[in-house]
Amino acid sequence: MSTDTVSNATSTPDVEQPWAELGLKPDEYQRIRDILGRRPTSCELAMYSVMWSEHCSYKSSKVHLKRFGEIPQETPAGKMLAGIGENAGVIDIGEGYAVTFKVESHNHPSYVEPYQGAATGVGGIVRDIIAMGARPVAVMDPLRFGPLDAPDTKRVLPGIVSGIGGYGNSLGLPNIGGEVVFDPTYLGNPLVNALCVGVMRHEDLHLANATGVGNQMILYGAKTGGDGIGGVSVLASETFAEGGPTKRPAVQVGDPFMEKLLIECTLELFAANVVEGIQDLGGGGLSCATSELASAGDGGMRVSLDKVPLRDASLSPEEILMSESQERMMACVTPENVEAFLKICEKWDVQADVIGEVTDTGRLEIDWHGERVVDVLPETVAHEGPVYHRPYERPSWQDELQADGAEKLPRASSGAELRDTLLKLIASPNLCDKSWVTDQYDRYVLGNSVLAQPEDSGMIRVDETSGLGVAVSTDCNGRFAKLDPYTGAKLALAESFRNVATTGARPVAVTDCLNFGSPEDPAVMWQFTEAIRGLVDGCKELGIPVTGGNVSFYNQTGETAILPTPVVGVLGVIDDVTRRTPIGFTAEMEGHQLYLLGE
Amino acid sequence: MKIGVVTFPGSLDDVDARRAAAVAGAEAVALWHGDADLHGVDAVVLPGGFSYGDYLRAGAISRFAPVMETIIKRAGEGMPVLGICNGFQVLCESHLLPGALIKNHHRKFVCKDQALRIENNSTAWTSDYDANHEITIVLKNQDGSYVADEATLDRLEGEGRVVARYLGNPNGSYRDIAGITNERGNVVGLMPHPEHAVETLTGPTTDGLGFFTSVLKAVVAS
Amino acid sequence: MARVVVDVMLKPEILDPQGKAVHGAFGRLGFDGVADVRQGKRFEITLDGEATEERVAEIRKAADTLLANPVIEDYTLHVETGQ
Amino acid sequence: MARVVVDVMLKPEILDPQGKAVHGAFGRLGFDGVADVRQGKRFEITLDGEATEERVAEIRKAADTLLANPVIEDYTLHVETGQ
Ligand SMILES: Nc1ncnc2c1ncn2[C@@H]1O[C@H](COP(=O)(O)OP(=O)(O)O)[C@@H](O)[C@H]1O
Repeated sequence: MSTDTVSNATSTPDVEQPWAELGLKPDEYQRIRDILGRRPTSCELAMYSVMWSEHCSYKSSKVHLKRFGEIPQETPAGKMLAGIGENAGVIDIGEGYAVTFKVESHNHPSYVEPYQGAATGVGGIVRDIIAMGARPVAVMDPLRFGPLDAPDTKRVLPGIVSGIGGYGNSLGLPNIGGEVVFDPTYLGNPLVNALCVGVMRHEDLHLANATGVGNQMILYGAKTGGDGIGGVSVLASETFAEGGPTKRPAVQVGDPFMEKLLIECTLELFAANVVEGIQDLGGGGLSCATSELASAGDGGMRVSLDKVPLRDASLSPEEILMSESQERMMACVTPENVEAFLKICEKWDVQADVIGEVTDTGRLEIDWHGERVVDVLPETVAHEGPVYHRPYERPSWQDELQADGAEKLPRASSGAELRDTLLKLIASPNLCDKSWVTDQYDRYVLGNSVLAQPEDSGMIRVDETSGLGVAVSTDCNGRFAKLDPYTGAKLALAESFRNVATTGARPVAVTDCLNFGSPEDPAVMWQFTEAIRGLVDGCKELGIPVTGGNVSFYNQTGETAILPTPVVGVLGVIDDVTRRTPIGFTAEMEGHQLYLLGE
Repeated sequence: MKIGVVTFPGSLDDVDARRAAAVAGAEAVALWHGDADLHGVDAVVLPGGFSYGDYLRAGAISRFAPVMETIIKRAGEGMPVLGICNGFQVLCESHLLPGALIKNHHRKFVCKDQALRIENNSTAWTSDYDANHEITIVLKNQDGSYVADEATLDRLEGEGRVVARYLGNPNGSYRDIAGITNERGNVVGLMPHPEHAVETLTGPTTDGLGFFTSVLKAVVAS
Repeated sequence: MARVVVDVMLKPEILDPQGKAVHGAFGRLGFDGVADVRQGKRFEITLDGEATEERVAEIRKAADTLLANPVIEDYTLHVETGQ
Repeated sequence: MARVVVDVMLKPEILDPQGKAVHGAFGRLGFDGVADVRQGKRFEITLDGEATEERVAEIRKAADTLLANPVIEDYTLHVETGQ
């Protein structure tokens, strides 16, 4: 197949393009044509289709997420140094330190291939944190599964738990908390949410942008393979006929060793002050990194795609743009610093290649062996995707559901019945001891885990001298959220807030992972908007902002959506971790008095 | 008194080992796998982690690092060397210690507070413990099961070279072995992590500190 | 007693971090001229009796469902003869 | 391009937890008549050129020092012909 260049696209306006196969709607394809004033090249089509997907563009949720902006953008501890829109939110915690934290989902990949799906979920969130300039210091993993005794849970759960452990343990990040919850609605759609916390000095904060004409764009980390580009392969389908099909794996395999090198290498690059802007490559791969870095910058960007080191030489330029190969980062570096940059990468055995530079054209221009295959305004790819106002409506069954109150259930009427009920409760998978999961996670590495399982919040010491630390908890009760998404979201927030507060830390900021069914279902969309309304109101009442998060839609099996699951993570600050309050009743507490607070 | 801690690509508990050395009163020195120079240290710790991802066999690739050549030579001359977890695996792969470490018998990573009995308190790293001292420190690993042939195991037992034994075998190690030493008692390999039990705030106990205070005395005495 | 061997390898298009690490070590140790290394698993299955056709078919079924993960791995199976 | 295959297995006297687990799973899934399962590693090494005698000797050296740990493992090596 000959390369579909920009001039070719201009001279062949009527070529049929596989936009529908790439998930674009007719009006979206027309909009791309309007933006460009011509048909897109196949590379441009690939970029737009990926960046305008639900996952990258938040097209169904954008209008609602905006409401988080109504919450005052101050935390009780101080300024927010970066908020929604950056790779992760950053909060000033005093003494010159800042923390960044974020939770993200990797639900669908974890169903297809539990071990690798969960592992690469951890990998992705950790790269978000390092891209901010922070050292990752802890991870957490809110999980949801179908019934414990269902056959598919036996396939899914062990893989997911060992994937999270396998990746996090190999990175040397303590796992300081999470959730393990079972409900039938998650049977065909488990939830794997991963949270990472990072710490940095204020001056180390790095934002994702490419500025400064002549600055060099360096791609570093793993080589690019055909990972996760399933649908885009239609663009290269003619290559298949010629050279025999090179299969494009839908599943990505994580390489935690590579990621550990990437962490240490990146932190050394920051410390050496040789990076201007930086971005991790996650969903959307190079399409996302190039268009987002360029549109956040003040100029344009030119990239030679043939300079991208490949694991599979048969990849087409469209596929290289789409590849979601893990463990890659992209940095903007001044020409003087390129040599020092490459040297640090070499020390860590990390491949690094200059693949482009910042220009003054304001355009994102991508070449393939000297021919121009992309020429677009980067904002149109990164930020001007479609925005949907999806219909939403309180479902007709909501009243009936709410009327079915717990007070109608039979009560235990004897001591023996009460005993049975209690035993049933504490033996239930949702309430029982979770050490069968958490013992597979390293909670000690880095030597700063002040609280981890079975505590209500994890707590990490940030400064060994002053004792400054942070506490984080994640919570959500999906059954509450189904009964009343507004109150359910508030309850998730309140529970997480309480869990942090009871350790002695002061809650200061929120991250959230909104796991819902299909946004095309008005009932689900209603749950979603209600949950956001609940979070916004709750945050206003508590005086803490939402600093970032993630939306995961289409979590459903056939027509059955999962329980609405707005997982809330709250972060708190504690001046002196030696004054933390652990849970439980230990021998040294003998003689202490017990109080019940609240109504 | 300087204790060097080697960082291999994929080392994870190197910072913790340095912290533990400092808590014990030593000066901790970071050593780099690619640098054969030991920078004047008096003892070396090979820390825990997943060097080179443990993708081939735990410790198999690290043992070829330039720094290991010097360490092997100096260990032969009597310098104290402690390999913790992945470090123990590197020592076995380097043939500084006999036997090998294979996957836990339950095949899972395990992280728990583990009780041990110190069986040899005459090594460079265990002299601060009493004979048969029972301690609880952190165990966390994937490939922690110590194996060797019967003759080797008999020899280790006969020569008193089993340094520590598990109380309740967590991983299928032959004869409950948690740690061993070489003939001379200067090289010790230990699967559990003493460096994670040096302060009560972040560890289960402070029982691990003895390894680091022991070596201070050993170095001063020599 | 017969032996059936099942060799399981990651599909060629899937990243093989283990093979990559070994390949890297080859380079550092001075073993040159190696274009690629892939690391997989080998199962040696000893049967109680003969490797009849049905028995081998059974093992093949086990390879499909248990020994290999068809999402990311391929396998080959052969009966080992004469040792 | 030639391919050298190195198969590494734990020595028979060393307990093989993975093989044992697979054996157990065979039983639970109703695959009977399996006497033993051992799990090892398979390395497929692709050479840049021909598998000359010296090149294969080099790989053998790599197998001795790197790919297998002689304390617990044995290996076999063969050059794969005609694919
Ligand atoms: N998937 C997980 N990963 C890490 N820690 C977890 C996970 N699930 C539960 N935990 C931890 O185990 C402990 C008990 O969990 P759980 O029973 O859910 O507590 P609670 O009901 O008090 O929230 C908590 O410390 C929690 O953080």
